[in-house]
Amino acid sequence: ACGSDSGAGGGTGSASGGGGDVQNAKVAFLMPDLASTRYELQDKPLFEAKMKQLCPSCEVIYQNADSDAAKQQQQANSALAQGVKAIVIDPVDSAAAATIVKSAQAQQVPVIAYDRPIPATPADYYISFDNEKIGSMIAQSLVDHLKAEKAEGGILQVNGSPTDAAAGLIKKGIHSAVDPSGFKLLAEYDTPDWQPEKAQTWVSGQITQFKDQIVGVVAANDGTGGGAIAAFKAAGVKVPPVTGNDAEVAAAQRIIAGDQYNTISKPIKIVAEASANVAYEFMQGKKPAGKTQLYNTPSELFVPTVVTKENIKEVLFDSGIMKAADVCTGEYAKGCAELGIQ
Amino acid sequence: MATDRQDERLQSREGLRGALTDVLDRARGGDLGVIPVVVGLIVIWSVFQILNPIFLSSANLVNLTLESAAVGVIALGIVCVLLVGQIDLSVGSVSGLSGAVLAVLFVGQGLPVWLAIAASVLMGAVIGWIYGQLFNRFGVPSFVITLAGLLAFLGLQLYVLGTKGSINLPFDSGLVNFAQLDFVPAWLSYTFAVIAAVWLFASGYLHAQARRKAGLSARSVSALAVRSVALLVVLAFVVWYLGQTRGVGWMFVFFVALVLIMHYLLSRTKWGRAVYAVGGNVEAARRAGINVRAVYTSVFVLCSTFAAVGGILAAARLAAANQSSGAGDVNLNAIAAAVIGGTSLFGGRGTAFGALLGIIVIQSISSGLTLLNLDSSIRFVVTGAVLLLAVIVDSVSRRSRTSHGRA
Amino acid sequence: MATDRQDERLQSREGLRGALTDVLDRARGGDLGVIPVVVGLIVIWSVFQILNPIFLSSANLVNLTLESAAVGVIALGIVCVLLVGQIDLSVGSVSGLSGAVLAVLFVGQGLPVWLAIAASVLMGAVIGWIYGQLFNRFGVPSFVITLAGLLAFLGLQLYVLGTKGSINLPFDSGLVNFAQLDFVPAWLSYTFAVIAAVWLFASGYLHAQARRKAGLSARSVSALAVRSVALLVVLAFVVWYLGQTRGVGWMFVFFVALVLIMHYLLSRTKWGRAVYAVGGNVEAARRAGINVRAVYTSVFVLCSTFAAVGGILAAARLAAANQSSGAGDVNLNAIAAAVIGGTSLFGGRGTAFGALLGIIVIQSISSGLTLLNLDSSIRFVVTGAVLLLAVIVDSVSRRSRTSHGRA
Amino acid sequence: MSVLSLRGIGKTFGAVAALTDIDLDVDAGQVVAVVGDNGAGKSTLVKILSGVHPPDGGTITFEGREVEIPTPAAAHKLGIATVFQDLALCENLNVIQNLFLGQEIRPLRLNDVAMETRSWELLRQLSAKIPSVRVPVAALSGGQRQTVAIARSLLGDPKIIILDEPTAALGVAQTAEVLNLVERLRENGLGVIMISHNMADVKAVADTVAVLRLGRNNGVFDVDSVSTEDIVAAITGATDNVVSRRARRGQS
Amino acid sequence: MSVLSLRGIGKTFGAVAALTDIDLDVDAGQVVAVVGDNGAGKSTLVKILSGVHPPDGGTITFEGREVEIPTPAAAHKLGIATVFQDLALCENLNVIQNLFLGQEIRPLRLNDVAMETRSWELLRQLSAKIPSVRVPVAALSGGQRQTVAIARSLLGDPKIIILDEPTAALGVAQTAEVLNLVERLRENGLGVIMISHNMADVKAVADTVAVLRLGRNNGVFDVDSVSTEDIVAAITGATDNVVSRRARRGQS
Ligand SMILES: Nc1ncnc2c1ncn2[C@@H]1O[C@H](COP(=O)(O)OP(=O)(O)OP(=O)(O)O)[C@@H](O)[C@H]1O
Ligand SMILES: Nc1ncnc2c1ncn2[C@@H]1O[C@H](COP(=O)(O)OP(=O)(O)OP(=O)(O)O)[C@@H](O)[C@H]1O
Ligand SMILES: [Mg+2]
Ligand SMILES: [Mg+2]
Repeated sequence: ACGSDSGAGGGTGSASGGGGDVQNAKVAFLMPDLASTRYELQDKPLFEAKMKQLCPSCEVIYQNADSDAAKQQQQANSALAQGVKAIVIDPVDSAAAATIVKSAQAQQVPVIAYDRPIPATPADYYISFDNEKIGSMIAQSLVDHLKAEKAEGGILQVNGSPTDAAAGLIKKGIHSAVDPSGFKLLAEYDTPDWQPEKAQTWVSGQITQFKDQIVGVVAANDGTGGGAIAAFKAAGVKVPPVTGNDAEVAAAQRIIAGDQYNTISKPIKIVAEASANVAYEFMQGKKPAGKTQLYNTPSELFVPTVVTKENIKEVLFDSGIMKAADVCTGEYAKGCAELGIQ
Repeated sequence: MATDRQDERLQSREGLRGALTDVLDRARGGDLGVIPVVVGLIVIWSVFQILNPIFLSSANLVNLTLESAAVGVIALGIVCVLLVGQIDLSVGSVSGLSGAVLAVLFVGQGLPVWLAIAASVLMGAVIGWIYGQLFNRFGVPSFVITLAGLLAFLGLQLYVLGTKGSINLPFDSGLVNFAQLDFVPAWLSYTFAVIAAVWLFASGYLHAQARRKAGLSARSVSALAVRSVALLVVLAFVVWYLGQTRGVGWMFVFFVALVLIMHYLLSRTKWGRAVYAVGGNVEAARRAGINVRAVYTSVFVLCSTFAAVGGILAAARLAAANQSSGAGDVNLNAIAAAVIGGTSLFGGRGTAFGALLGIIVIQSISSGLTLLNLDSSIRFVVTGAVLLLAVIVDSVSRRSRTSHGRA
Repeated sequence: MATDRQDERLQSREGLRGALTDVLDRARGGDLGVIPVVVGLIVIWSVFQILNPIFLSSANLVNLTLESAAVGVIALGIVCVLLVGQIDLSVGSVSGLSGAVLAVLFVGQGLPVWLAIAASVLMGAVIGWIYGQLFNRFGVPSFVITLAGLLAFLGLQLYVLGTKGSINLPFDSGLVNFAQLDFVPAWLSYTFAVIAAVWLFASGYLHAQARRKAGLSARSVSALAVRSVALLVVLAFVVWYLGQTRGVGWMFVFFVALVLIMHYLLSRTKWGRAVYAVGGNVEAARRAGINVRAVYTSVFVLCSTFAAVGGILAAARLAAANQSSGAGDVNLNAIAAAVIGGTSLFGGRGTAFGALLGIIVIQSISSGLTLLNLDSSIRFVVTGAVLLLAVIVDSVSRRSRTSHGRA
Repeated sequence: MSVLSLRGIGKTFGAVAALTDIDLDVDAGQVVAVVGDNGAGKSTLVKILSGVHPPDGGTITFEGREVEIPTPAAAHKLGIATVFQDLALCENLNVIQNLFLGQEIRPLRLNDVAMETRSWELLRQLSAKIPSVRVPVAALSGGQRQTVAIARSLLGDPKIIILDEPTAALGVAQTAEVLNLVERLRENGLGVIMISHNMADVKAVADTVAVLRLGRNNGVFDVDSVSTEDIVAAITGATDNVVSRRARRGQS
Repeated sequence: MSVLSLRGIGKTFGAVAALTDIDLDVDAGQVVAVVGDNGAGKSTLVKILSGVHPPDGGTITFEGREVEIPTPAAAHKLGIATVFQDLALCENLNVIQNLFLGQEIRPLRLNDVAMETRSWELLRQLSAKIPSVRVPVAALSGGQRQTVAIARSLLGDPKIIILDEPTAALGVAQTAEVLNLVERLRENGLGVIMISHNMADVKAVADTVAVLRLGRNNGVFDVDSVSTEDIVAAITGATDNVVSRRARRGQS
């Protein structure tokens, strides 16, 4: 374990305390959790790449708060102690992040709210697609599909972690689509820690309870969706349409195999690069104006795309977000071939 | 009179009736073994059945058995470490890591499944061995070692899953089938039940014979027969009832087999004795010439190995390995199962069967609440309350044990 | 010769040199008190400082002190329960609930802040009292009681926060200021340092006088003077260095004050003796006429109360109470801080200062790694490794203690 | 009139009847030796008197009133001080802390100096060979621990002192001191119950000898009018026993 | 030639020098009594011989070879069996499990019947009054436990048996049996080191008496040519001591 120590040190490139000009400036990129893989796998590298391109000598300080608002506060403070010129933050808790904005602004460091807004204390900029919208989009897509199929019965709803603010937003969004849909909401569940195993256990129980009444499952992310699918498989019954969110590779595979109905692909590349641009402008001392105004903050919003079997090829593969080589392995090769994904 | 029955202060206990008095007497003295846990379980089951009649349906109980297996196996390892008075906080991470390694080797690298399993299990064993070395060499409290392990192996799990984050195991692979769809055929289940009962009788009978020959008191044949028939009836009923829907899952059989093996190892081998001795009084064990370090190492190795096996089962059941596998309450559930099953956190007291009973209590609570569709806030509260209730039954008996001088 | 120095097997130890030999001798015997933890801390600090020169900057250390306070207070409570050989797994939930209650009463209901604080703290005390009753009445293991509490109070926290999920505390309230912006003026800090040093000398001197009068051996005046001057220098340096940026936060002073009070209670009162006795041998304590149940209850009450206070501090520092307050690793960090600070999980050994040192170790690791911009996977691994390293230093000394017959 | 008298005390552990129908009387200023074979139930009797175990049946009369002794604290309050066979010391506490456990001087600001002074006094009086009173009891030898336990029972102001094999681990000098101490206690009008396997000690200090055998009373003797052989016979239940055989062999 | 001989053994605990420069010799078929005041270092010596503590200095010669005894397992292997003063039993295990701890019959499928039979044999031989061997040791009386510890040392095939106050908690009959046992062991050619505070027992079975005082050798006596008074004087370091004063008072 000690070996990794030196490797870790190398990554930092221990720069001197406060770089004065934009040349050697630092920028903090603070992400909220590990429950979704996107922050580490997409947002961070994309933001870093764009930043490198804009300002080769600048340093990005990346931190992940692992769903802990207090830890995020600590990370922000430590970034400030390191003399960052701007903070890009995806808050764990939109309300609690107000403190971070306050103390950053008190030290003349601009804060860019990323992905989730900070309503209580206006940040300097807000770039996002919003989670509530995501929830309503995946649910609506499922409902539309069920209506088209003339399905009769009810829907299960698998929410995210009860202690996660983002999950709360998704949940709200899902309700906004499911409640007026005409399909009965059989039961819903807040999955502790977003754990797929928990979702599987719960769905298994509902299968014994409602048997074939279940015509669809709205799951708040791909992991819990996968758990729901495994529950149906394990019960030896037909898998109804199940939603997801995050467009993980595993979810893409399930969609290709026909196990999962949809997921949602967020234009993370666009968002990450946009935020890098904005951050760079702030670091240069400019004050970029937003496309719109939300929560008293200059804002820019982007729209995600729901991915189903119909459009998976163009959304995920033709656009280059995923490579066929990663997804079309083993048993999924056949499905890929059918959809024309190479 | 039998050699061990000569003290005149002993009340005499002969035959079937003697065996019964004995049990009653032990109960009065608070030495009830697993009975209180079973009573607690019955209470929970009745309550949930009243609240939702699906709870005790065959289908739900089949789910219950399958869902118990993974964490149950982990709890079995926890029982071992608790028996020597140590703890392992990292079983969750190790199980998650093991699932991840399995998925990467099997799906990612395309290795044969048995090789991937072997590698995961071996990794678990190596982790345990490292714990043992750190513990023996430096005397770092196992709480801290395994807390460090919890963090380190969680990190490793994320690292191994790498860019994918989540890896599907193919639904048609044998491993996933084993965890999801493979059930023991009815005839074989009944055969198992009969074998178990016959074996219980035969071994009991031979043992009693040997004791009589040596001039010691022994269980009467009738008592033995009653016991075996009771077992047969219970097992046959379970098999029949579960057979109403899908039957007994192989994964559950695997778990029960592990419990039986561990029970044998703990109660019938020199190693098992050493484990209890170290947990009871490590200095006395050392002075008796027991290689205390080897015992600690073996126990840590077992625990991590079981954690790895549990991780494989969990991944197989989910048909996926992902970043949050093994996170959350796997640790607490595994430790709680062991404790509820009567294993002492201070070492020296507990059984392998405790893990089985404990995990069934925990899964019953979780499954019962699943069927009730409560708000998550209420669900947490109720889970806590039910857990407490289940254990109070057990503890009231222990209170009487203390008042009878068996602290 | 002094009454307590007459045995001819004792080497003689007089004056300053005697005190020094004594320390060296205790070190050889493995009885080092907190020294190894301090050494571990120095190692960690040096490494992080080399890796990132900002680590030991005044600004970062100020952050460190403020971030230590909330979990540190919780760890202080944990030390108490560990001392009697029990555990409290629910401190995280209780702290989260307390923060939520505070926020709802203060912001939601508009009560005065002191009333909201009082209500939260009282709620903590009541929770502890309930734990104590359950433990004493039914003898349920505290692990299970507090596991049930963990779940139940997490549920209650979610319930209290209701649909909002997160409540901001106003930034201009005294409470938030106290946690974020209130620093002790420089002159007052120095005054504190001087008072501490003088008090250390005076109390030591009076004690030595009393001992001499009673014919017992006592520390020489020079040894006492050296000790106080050392303390003065250290404190003054700390104050000066932190004063380079924002200074010493009142919240940290509050935490240190609690540590000092607990140290007094544990080491200088009858109640403290009873706590150690119960942890060392509960049956012996009972036979000595100690009201063991009252001790357990008091300790659970203290622990939950401290958890509630810690929750209030955490909410104040974050200026918000939300669903995930107290979740995550608050429990583990608090327990780990106590254990790293030398508190035994088996009871009877540990000090209040251990909580202070332990939490500083943990926060240093966390803060140091925050400065190192690592992938989360690597960060977890490194956290585990550093934690282990820090404790190995301590444990190596304990190993020598065992080999010297003081297990 | 007796300070303490027991009638019909019984105690069962699981299948073992440890005590059946025990009677015993102790007067003020009287030393009662309780003797018996291993496992005869002597310590169980002591534990009942000191509130450690509740009896299954029977009555305890203390100073004329019938009392219950549900907890050790209740026994302390009545004025019954006990030295247990297993000593019941806290190994993690040092000698002073153990001595004053539960009866510290100045509860809210412990008076260490006074306690240390008093500790040395007590230990000196028992000729204890303890190099330092500031070491944890875990670091003491068996005899040193026993001395600590005995010293502890002398603190406070007991009316009855129960000594369960107080000299088992003591050296010759310490044993002699304890016997002296027992005599002093008797002179001060305390009731003493002393359990011992050493007939010489019993004959030296006891006034009456109560014999327990397999959990039952097996006779109460006046010490001056009974020979060691008779006591041994009552203990073992036979006049021809291993002790007498050894004695005969030793003589021949 | 002596089976076991120690030269210059020393051991320090913190500031206390528990043993300084100890010499001791034990022959086959010889019973060496080690006596001394409380805290004289007897048990420390025993622990060094049985591998519990490493000595700080000095040499141990066993059967002519200089040996190190770093662990109790090493002592067992050499053939040194020990009954510790604190007994070192596992309270959670029952009597049989304790007796056979570390030397179980049939390691992979324990032979309970054989072990139970042998346990009853051993206990009977020591006249133990134990109602059942299937109860945890925690439920035994002090003397019953000591009997278990003694019985344990007789398992296996030791060359030297070390008994640290083996009769402290035993009843009169059990004490006599243990003394008989020691004599049988001597006849079988084993070396026996017996620690005791009971001069009568020492005089009865020992061949030589080694006195320790405050951690140092204070004379080795042949048991036939030394009086009890002389031994006591060597132990306490004075001819006029509390023991002799009590004895005089008893006579007068
Ligand atoms: N807590 C207990 N649980 C079960 N049995 C017990 C318990 N305490 C004592 N016994 C049993 O009661 C009987 C009497 O024990 P007790 O300790 O009173 O004997 P004793 O007369 O003090 O013997 P000794 O001389 O060996 O100290 C023994 O057979 C013992 O096994
Ligand atoms: N583990 C230890 N740590 C510190 N000091 C110890 C330790 N063990 C023994 N001592 C000290 O060493 C000295 C000798 O102790 P030891 O147990 O050898 O005495 P002993 O001769 O067996 O006495 P007794 O007759 O009371 O059993 C005592 O003063 C004791 O305090
Ligand atoms: Mg006794
Ligand atoms: Mg000794």
